[in-house]
Amino acid sequence: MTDEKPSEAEKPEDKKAEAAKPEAAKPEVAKADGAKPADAAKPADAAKPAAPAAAAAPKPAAKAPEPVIPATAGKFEQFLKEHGIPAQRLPLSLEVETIVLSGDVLQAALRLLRNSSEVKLDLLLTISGVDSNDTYDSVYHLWSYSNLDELVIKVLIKKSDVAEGDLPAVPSIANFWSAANWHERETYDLMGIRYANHPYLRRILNPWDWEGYPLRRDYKQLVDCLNDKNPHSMR
Amino acid sequence: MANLISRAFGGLNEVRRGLATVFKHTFREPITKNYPDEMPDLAPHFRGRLALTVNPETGDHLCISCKQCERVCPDKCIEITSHKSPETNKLELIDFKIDHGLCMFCGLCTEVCPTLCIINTNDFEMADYSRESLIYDLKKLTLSQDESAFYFDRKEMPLPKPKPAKPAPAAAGAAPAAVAAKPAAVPSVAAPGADAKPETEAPEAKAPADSKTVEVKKPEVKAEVKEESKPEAKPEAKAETKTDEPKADEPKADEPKA
Amino acid sequence: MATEIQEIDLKTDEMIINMGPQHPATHGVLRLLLTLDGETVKHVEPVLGHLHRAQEWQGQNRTWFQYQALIDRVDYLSGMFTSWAMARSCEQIDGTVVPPRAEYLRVMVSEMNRITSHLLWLGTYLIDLGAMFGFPFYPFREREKLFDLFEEIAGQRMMFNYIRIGGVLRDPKPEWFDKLKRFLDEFPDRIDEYETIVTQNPIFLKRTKGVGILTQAVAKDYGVTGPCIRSSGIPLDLRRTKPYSVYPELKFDVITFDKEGDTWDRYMARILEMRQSIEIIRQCIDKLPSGDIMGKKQMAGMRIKAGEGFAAVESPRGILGCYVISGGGEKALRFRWRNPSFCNLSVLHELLKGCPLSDIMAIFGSIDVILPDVDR
Amino acid sequence: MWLAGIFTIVWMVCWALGIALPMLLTQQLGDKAALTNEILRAATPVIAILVFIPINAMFMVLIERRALALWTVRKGPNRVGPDGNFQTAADAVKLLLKEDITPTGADAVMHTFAPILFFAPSVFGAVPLLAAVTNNHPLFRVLNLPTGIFFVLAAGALPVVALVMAGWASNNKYSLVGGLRSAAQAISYEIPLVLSLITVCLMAGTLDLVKITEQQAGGILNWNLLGGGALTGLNNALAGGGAKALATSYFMGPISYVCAGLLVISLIISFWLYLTGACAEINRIPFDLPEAESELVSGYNTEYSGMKFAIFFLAEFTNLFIVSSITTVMFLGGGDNPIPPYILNNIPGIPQMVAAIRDSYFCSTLHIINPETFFATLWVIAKVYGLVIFAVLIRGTLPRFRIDQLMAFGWKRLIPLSLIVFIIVVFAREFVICHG
Repeated sequence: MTDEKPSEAEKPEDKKAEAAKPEAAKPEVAKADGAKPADAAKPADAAKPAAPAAAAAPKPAAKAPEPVIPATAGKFEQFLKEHGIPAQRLPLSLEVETIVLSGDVLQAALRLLRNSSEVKLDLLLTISGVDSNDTYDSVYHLWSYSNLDELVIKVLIKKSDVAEGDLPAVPSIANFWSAANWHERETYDLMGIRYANHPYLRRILNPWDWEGYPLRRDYKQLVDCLNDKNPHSMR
Repeated sequence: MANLISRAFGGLNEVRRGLATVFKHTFREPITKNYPDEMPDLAPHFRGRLALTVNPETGDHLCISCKQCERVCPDKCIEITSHKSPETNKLELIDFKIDHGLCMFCGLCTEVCPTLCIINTNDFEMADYSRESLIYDLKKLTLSQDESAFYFDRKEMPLPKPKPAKPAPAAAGAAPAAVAAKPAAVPSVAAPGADAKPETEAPEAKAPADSKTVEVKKPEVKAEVKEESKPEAKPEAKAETKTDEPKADEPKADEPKA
Repeated sequence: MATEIQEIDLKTDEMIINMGPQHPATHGVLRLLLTLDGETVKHVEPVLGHLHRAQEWQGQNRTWFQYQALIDRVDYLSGMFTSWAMARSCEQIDGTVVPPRAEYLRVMVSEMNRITSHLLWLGTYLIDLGAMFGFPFYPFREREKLFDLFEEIAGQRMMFNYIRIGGVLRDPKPEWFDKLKRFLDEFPDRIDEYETIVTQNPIFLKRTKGVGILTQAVAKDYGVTGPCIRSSGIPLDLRRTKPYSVYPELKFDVITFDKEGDTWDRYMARILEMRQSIEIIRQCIDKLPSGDIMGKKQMAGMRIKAGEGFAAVESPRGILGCYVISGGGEKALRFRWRNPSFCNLSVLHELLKGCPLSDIMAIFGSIDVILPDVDR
Repeated sequence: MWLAGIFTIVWMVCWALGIALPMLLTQQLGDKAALTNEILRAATPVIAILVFIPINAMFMVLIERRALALWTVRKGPNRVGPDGNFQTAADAVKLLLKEDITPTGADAVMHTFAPILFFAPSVFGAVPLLAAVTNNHPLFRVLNLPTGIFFVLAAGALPVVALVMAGWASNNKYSLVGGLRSAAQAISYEIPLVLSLITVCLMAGTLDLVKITEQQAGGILNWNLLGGGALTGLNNALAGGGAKALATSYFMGPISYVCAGLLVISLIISFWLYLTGACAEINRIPFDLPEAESELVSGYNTEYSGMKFAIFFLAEFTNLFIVSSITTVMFLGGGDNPIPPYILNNIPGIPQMVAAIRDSYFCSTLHIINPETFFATLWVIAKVYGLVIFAVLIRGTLPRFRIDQLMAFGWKRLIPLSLIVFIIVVFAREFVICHG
């Protein structure tokens, strides 16, 4: 029943991942170097890696001081840039590469990452909406069925851009990636991010007549059972 | 055709093997217990009804009303009322309410308690007719002296010093550390449910009181068990005989530690 | 109506049946909106949310220490894995070093939990297939034995709250390992008994062989993980492909099938995983190092450094991920669960299209969906 | 073991209710006017059945639950009464006292009429069996029909209508699907059932249940299960007939031997066919699709509660009992004990025991027990409950078919097989002297 091949195939990769476990940024550097020669062919790209790194430089002090950022840009950022998709790499707080995309290139980028033969990020783990201080983020965690790559894609929508009484809009990828369907519905349900031209965008976890988006910071729940006395208690 | 016949016979054979395997169970002992008659043998760390212990040696209440459990409870089902006593300005416990209808028995309160006062007993039979009656107050929560001695022994918690008066945050971490500490291999054999059950039914209103009186004249735990078994209620007596074994070796078990 | 009268051939109507939320076989409270043509399923729409407990909201409003006690409820059949996913993501952010003994204990209890989860699946699945009087009690018998072991170390039988951020709660006594060994010795025979009754049973084969085939393309499209996709021939087992904890030091193989996975393959994959887990636990008992079991002090005001982390473990149902954003305070800024049941359930309408009514149970049961895990 | 204990209780009660009670009745009133006596004699079997069926169903439920508990390493019912033996009685009382709900929008008349129509056939269908299972007891001789098996089968075909009615009337889609399923299933499994029984009747050459039983008397080799009399010659030879007996029955030498073998095989097959078809007829696992619990909530009786449901429940178990007794009569030699007399009488002690019982108080003075019917009934009960427990074992093991697979199995496998067996028997019985 169990065929040995996969485990055999994984063996070297195991070692690498195992070695990579304790210190964070090393695999990224290795991968980036691995990707370098491909880039070196095109001098046009030579300038690009510097810019995001520079842009990234001030941020970590604000966000998370500990992790050290590799000077080189990430492999997937490079890859996207080669295909003419502007991607900006966030200073990573983990060994996972995090990329910020703008909404309009999201679909193209995901199509590319999923279908291209060199990076096959074909496992969409989850789509989560995050209510940051000044933005609504739609976060995509991409893994791969075939290799060990990970990628986190964030689409940030400034709260200032969202019109009053309107929902932050992100293009939906559910029409070419079925895994996204329910995740987008859930994010719409809980975080109130509207996924444009989603096939069937309606609340999935909450009842259809629920008001408000519970996971937002500004959501007022009817009874705050943590701060005032628990209403269900008979005390 | 031949294939068909062979398939049919193979299938019938498989069915026969299945039937035989099921039939084998005719000669196996039933694994279920008829529960109310025989109580399950619960693990010492089983997270059952919450209760407050008293110091096994000296019968004084262990709670110092530091309110850590009230703060940590995810359900907010604990409510402590206390006041600073004028003479010794220490916090003094007035009332201690736990809404067991709301508690989810996560045991976090027992982990943060600096004096090992609030514990999960092995009792799980709290069914009652109204939700109000599930709110246990200080009297219902406080265990009698020998009960707390039994649980201190069973959970292998270090016996508290006679004057437990340090709600220092340093002690906060002590609780899990103490519980996680490698225990002395003392297999506690007494069926806990069996004696936890009558204890709840026993009128605990007078438990702290008379335990104190007893403790005045007889400071030694082992003796006063015999003493108390007589005055207390009928169901208690049966329980005492069971609980004797762990208590009998309890002092010997503890002296090396302390 | 008028149009139907003009029809020459027999015009059949579609029947809409509302299966669940209260139905013997939709485990928990799933509601399936079935459109039937006779007994053939034309369309099915799962309606979720009957068990929604706002776990993510609670994660953002409880302290780390409090929320540890709550996450066992996310997937109540494999509480160890939910705790582990949260603990791993928090340790990623915090840079906590987990002592090796704790890691081994984690692997042991998680594999035990995998066995219990698969055992319950086995029993309920046979109930779904109609053998509801005899067989289902046998898996529960062994499950109870494991629960007794859990009760000794964790304090409760299902809501363990055992794996903590930075380690495990309690160090089991030596007798506990003896009991576990005794169980591991007798358990393979029990599995053999199950297989004697079920695996080659002609009726069982009829019900499961070639039913609900999950092709690799569909599985990848819907992000299916766990035994379902392993039985479809994709060797995605986090314990091997992205090894975490001490799994690299343990010897076991990813269980995959060459052909496209049908219901019987999913059944077989779980049976084999149970056998595999036994071996893993045995190895752990042998290799178990001594030492500390808690790398981070458990206290009410526990804090996690600022940052965000995503950690995943291979739960009995697939990749169980936990995406945490910490602001450095006592509470998380954002908790996000990636639940395997949620993603596996989204493929259901593809599998059920055009199958008879009886197969709904065979297929829905075989992807092993836990409703609290779906609705959170 | 307690199973044996229960079993003896069951048998005693069956005996008391089924035979002794009406017999006492008639003998008390025997001195009255001949007219009443005749009327009562005619009425007693019906009384007997009406009293016997509910009690018996209760016992069967108890036995089923006990056996399932035993095989699932549980304790069975152990609260009500001594060792929980009154559990089912308590359940019956509870069911009778429960509120009788007719759902809104249901067809009240049909909804009420369905369980009655479901239960009635199992009562009057059982009537002609009485004479057969009690070895032609004087009380029940009245009921013996020359076409007994035919009547029983006709009665057994009726409940399908009731199931469809119940499914339709209770205004519930699950019930409707259940009812339709039951119709389709019962019709398609009626055929192999009847064909296998016809095979037996062909061997016996009669439709009379009592005759069929009497033919099979004298040891296991005479039973219809083993060749329907094809082995009678062998039996006689063993009994002392020697080679002459063999020669008489197997008159065509080797051909006859081959045919005898064929008959044995084909009748065993038709026995299995009958069991399968019967399982499907009375909706037991693995053929319980009409009330498939995991698919249709409870099938046709989803909306039933209280007394109506109790009647359904009762009728199901009664059907199981009747089917088992038909099997006993048609295949397992009715009240005949498997050990042939020429062996039995040589075992020391047995004849003395029989004699002792014959002279005992019960037989000689008050004529409750007359030996032949007594032992016959004992054997019948033993065989019938053995079959019932076997059905329970099957229920505890096998999963359920799918409806289309069920149909395919019925039409593509069972029916051709039963036809083949039938034809084989038709030709083979020409070369062997067998019953009828």
